[in-house]
Amino acid sequence: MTTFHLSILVFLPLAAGLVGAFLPARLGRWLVVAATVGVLAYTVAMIADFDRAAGGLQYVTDDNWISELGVRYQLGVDGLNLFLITLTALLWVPATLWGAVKTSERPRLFMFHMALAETAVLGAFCAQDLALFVVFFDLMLVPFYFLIGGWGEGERVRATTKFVIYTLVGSLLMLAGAVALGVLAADGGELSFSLAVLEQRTLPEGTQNWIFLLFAAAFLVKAPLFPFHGWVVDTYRATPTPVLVVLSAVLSKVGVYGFLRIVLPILPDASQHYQELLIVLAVFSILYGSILAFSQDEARLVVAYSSIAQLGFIVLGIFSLDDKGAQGALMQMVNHGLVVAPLFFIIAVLSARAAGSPSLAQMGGMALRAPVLAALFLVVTLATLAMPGSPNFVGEILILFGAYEDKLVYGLVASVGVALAAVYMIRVFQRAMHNRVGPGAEPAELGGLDLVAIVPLAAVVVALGVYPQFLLDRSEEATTAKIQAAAEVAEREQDLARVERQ
Amino acid sequence: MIFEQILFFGAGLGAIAGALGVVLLRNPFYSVLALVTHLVALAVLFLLLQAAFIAAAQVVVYAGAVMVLYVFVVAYVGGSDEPLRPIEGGAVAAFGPLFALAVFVEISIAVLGSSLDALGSRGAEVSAGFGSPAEIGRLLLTKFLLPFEAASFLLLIAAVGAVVLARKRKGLEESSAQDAREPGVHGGAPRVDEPRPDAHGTPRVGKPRPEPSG
Amino acid sequence: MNVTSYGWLVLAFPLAGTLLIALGWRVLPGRSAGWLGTLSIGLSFVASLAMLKELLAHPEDSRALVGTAFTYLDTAGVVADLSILVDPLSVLMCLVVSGVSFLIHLYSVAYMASDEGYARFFAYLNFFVFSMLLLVLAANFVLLIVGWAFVGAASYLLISFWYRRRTAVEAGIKAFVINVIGDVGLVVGAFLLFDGTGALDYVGVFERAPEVFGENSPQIVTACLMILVGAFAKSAQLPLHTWLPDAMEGPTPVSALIHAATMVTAGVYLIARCHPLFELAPAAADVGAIIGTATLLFAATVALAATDLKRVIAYSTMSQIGYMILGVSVAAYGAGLFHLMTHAFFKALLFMGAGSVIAAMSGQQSLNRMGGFRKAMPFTFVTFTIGALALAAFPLTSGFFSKDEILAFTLHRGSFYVVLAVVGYIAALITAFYSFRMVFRVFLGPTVTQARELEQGQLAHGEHANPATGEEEDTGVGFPGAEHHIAEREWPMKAAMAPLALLAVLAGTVGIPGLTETLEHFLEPTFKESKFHESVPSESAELIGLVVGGLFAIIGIAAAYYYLLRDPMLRLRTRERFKRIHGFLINKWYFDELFDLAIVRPVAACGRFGRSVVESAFVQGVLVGGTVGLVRAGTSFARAIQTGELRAYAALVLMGVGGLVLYFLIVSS
Amino acid sequence: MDTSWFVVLSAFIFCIGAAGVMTRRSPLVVLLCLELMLNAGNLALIAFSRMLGNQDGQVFALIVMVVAACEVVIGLGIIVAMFRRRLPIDVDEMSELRG
Repeated sequence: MTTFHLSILVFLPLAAGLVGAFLPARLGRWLVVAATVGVLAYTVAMIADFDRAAGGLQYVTDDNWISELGVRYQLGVDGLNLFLITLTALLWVPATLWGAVKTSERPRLFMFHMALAETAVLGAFCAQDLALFVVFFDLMLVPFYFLIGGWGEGERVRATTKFVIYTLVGSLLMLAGAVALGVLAADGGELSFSLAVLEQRTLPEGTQNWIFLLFAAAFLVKAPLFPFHGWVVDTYRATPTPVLVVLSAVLSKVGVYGFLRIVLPILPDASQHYQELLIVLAVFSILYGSILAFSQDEARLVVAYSSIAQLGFIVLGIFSLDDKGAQGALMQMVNHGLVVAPLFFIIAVLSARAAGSPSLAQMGGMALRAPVLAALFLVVTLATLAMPGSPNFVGEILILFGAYEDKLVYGLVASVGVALAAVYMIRVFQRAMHNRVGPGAEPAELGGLDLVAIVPLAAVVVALGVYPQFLLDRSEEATTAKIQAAAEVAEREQDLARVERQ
Repeated sequence: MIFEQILFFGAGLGAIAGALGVVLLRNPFYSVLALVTHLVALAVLFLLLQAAFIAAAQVVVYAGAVMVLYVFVVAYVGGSDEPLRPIEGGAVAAFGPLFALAVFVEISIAVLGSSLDALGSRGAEVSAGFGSPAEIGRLLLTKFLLPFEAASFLLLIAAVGAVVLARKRKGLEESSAQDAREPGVHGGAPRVDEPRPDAHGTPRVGKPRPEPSG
Repeated sequence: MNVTSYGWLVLAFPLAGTLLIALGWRVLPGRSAGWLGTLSIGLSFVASLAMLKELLAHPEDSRALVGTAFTYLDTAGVVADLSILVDPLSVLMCLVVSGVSFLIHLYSVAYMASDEGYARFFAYLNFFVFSMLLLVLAANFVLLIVGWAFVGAASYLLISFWYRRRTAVEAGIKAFVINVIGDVGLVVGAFLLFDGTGALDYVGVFERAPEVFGENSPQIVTACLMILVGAFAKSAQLPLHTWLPDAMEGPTPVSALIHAATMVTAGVYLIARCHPLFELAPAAADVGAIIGTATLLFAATVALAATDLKRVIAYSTMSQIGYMILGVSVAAYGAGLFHLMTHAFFKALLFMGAGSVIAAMSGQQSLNRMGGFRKAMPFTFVTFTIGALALAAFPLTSGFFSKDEILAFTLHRGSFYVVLAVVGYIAALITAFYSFRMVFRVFLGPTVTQARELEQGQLAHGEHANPATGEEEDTGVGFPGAEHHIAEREWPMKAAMAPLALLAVLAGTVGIPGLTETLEHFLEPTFKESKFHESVPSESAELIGLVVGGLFAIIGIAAAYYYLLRDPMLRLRTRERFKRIHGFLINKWYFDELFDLAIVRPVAACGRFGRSVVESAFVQGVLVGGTVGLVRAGTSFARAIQTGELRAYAALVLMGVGGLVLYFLIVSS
Repeated sequence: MDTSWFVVLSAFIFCIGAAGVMTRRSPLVVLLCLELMLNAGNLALIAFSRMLGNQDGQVFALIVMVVAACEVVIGLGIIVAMFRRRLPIDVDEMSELRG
């Protein structure tokens, strides 16, 4: 086991972005792309080196940061975030590449913001100190604000405003929650925000409950789940493609990741207390997202609502408070990122072929002149609707198994979402690729850039579908450990209820 | 002792007078001169406080160099008499002097009512070299090396910034050529090439306020 | 090489074929893609034969072997390997699937020759065979579901193969969605089994199930019902059958392979595979039997009235699968699988013949326009008639033995099963009638123009209209191909149909009661644990059944002859007289309309409601609007302070300083 | 002299400066008033430094002078630039940052 310096991983993109900002535009943007490739290579090496037998964190960085407040600069990797970091690294490569080629306005600034965003997301995934997590979590907002506002399409100002207000309100609530958590957990003793320390300290259930709500608000907005998804439609419409790819594929995962990393282990009683509420929200999101996805005409919005449904599945898995569900949720986080990214690239390609129109009604019949596009689209579509054999199926089956375990009824209702996903996804595929050529459509095959962006992602999807154990094996220990406390509480409650009934 | 008191009150009154002069005199040129008076008076107070080096620096650098800069700019821009008009800055600003007075009263109460005994004393016993250039120099190069370097860097940046701000720009050369031809009416030449709405929405064609040149 | 390595080979050949054709679609010249696909399936069939040989070398009590490639899934107690189970049942299925697939590939090499999507067609077809073999070889429920969904996807792709046809695309979606419903059912069923037994592999589940579940305990019954949902969706049983008739939008070889011979019988295989569970849950098995019977009657009646040649065969498929489901549900596993095999032969044959006729009609499928093809297409006529005889269970054909064995077993079970058997016999009569309705209307009767031209050696080409709607075809794309191919002119088609015709006649010999019970004997190791294993109808009872069945078949054929050929006006008169019933049958008992009313419209309405009311009023109005309003109120206050007036800012700062000092003064005093 | 004298004097000068910032409209004079306030701060720094017998305060006074010099340079630079662009030299006129 060699030592990997996570700080290098986290700050490499930012450094490249800063240097690139001062280089000539052509050079600068490729520097950022090279940095993202470097980050990817670094994470791949890390996976190869990752010791799956050893429990707990690996490659830990632990330094004093603000010692007066007990805030430490703590980074670490375990099975929980290993693949989310990989997902981030993997998706930023095509996103920056796409941005580097297609952005003509202020390209260096664009690339700088992309680089900053990667640093922020990687930091949020790596952070093992609550305060550090909050810092990175809020830092994510900055580049996305500029990226959407500066390079967006259509009603970008409106979209940016909504996006920022929603996430900022969530973030502020979480900040309050984090401070309260640190202070109240210290109980007059030494202040610490280290997650490992906070896990050891217990809070009374009443305190846990309101702190839980603060965190949940931030994470659910980020995810988003019904009814916190008001920002989604405008944002998904306005965001430029490469930004949307990482926004939808990675950013949304930071929220649900927060549940696993922070909320469940530190606030186990509250997690149990609000389990039912979260599950109801999740199931409702699944149905609501699916049904709305079914009735959209814009391809992006179909994917937007399907994401709400997918995130619903993930939250359902987490709050089943069962190790199967949690493993499935983690798997599904990675899978959703992996399929949504190529989907958005493909949609961008499609609307370019349909005279820039986002409407499905303008598309159609593209499969004939673009068989490669059709094949890739098919693979991604089938994976999105969790076709057995795809990694998404493994994720969903684990989630459903976890949900059936204690919450059979909710699980069964959620299963309806699986069937609905088939309807809306295959509908998108069919309306874009099949039938006669749409009124505005000019079928043409994928270009080189499109292939470079989409093919590797599709290949990873297929590979993960053939061998999902690769991920599950490495993450099992960490995930199980994270939900253990909450699962124990839930079990205790159930025993109590059983005794009472008798 | 008496001598010290006389010196304090003398210099103190001088400083206050200078300060009031800065604020109350209408012509900026006189204001600058008042400030010079104020600074020199302060230098005397610094000497009283055994800060010889600072006093010297105050006179040489501040009252000397910096104020000369002011004088130049006033001469260039043209100091104009302006009426004291506190109202236009909004209701809040109208009460500005009142707030200032309130703060003064508060600080006075704080100082006089403080239980800090040392305030009522002359202060700690100090060695003869206290505040001497040697002592300050030693501190600057040892304990405060980093702030010292930072300050020098700051000065450098400020110098560069001033050059950038005050240099001639392309779009302005035309009008400055005009300037040279009609020195008497500088500022009055209308800029017809680029009418721009000002903050109140009316297009600004020329300089709205006929400020007399100095 | 041991048995399981042959099993892996069986899977590997079609997969390799798929990949080769898919990646080389641009460079494969002429018919080479087709030959490549045929070759890979042929090799797969050879590997299946080798597997059979190896398996027979094992002693009878150890003829169930599991081969594992790697761990697919092992987390949090959920374990599923990528493993195959080779036992007599899966070997039989492999043989049938790869054998019939091989012949259909061969047929397609010629039949699809002028189609633009030639390589794509064979890539899909090979992928289908791979998926189907995966389905039958899977050793655990997870892999089963994977294969299950893969065949569904392949079926979707092939139904929508001519994707410029609106009808084809819609049919594809319908099939896909109903198949996904089946998948979900299977997932739920698999969980219920996992919950009880803690295992997902067949061996583990079947071993532990009797210990964990009591007979007819709610959990096992629910699990079996959920498995039945999966089986019904795939096998087009009521009420999840509506996709199958529409699936006839696909090219005819697809109908032959997927929607007749192989995929649709997966439900039968599944029930046979899970027989230990169904025997623990007789209630669920009874549901299967009843639904199977209902379907076989329903489909047979609809087939009476349908006029689209392929749809008639499709309804007959549903009906025949109903028999199989009935068979395996009443524990007549051997009989059910026997019928599965013979049905695969004669139904594939019927579809191939139908394809040939449709090609001669240059794409038209309506029986009303056909007639008199006997002389023009002698080979097709003979083979189609053989297929129809087998379907009608004419004495001594293969269908005769297999169908009657199912009914004999059902009768033997007594109680209400007798009713089911009686319904089965009545449907057999109808079956004989409608199968010969096809023969008579296509090959005999008044000769149509196309047939007359063909007799003079002229095959009609062109005329691109959608047979279902009459819509003008989008001709620029080259599929369906401009040229048509009939069996009389293409040797690969003949080569594919001849063996099937032979098998349709002779396959019955592996299961003649009391004489040759080879198949039953071969399958014995799989089903010997069954509690109905010893309970078989006596030979005399089976023989009586055979005689009755044979009589029914002959009566049915005779009735068809009388009704259609002797007195053609009678047909019109009856239709006039029983207009209501005819309309009811033509509209397929109004199932499509029912679904539309009960499911599609409510969901669409929910979507509209969600979009217009919830999304715009609640989410955008209340939530977003409320938030925006709050923020706007806050910012307008902040904006009022931001006057841009420097002096005001200074005053504010000073005010702040004053306030702070005041605060400290108050605190310290 | 007691330290408190110096401190009160410093406060007084500070408040005069602050009042000046708020009443004068010429940016030049506003800058001058800022100088007043900074100097008041310096006086307090030095007074306390004397009181504690610690020369750190004097060093900081020096740094404050540096900062003041920088501010003057930049401020005057801006005024000169404004003048060249024919903008009004009046803080009330410059309210483009209005929210």
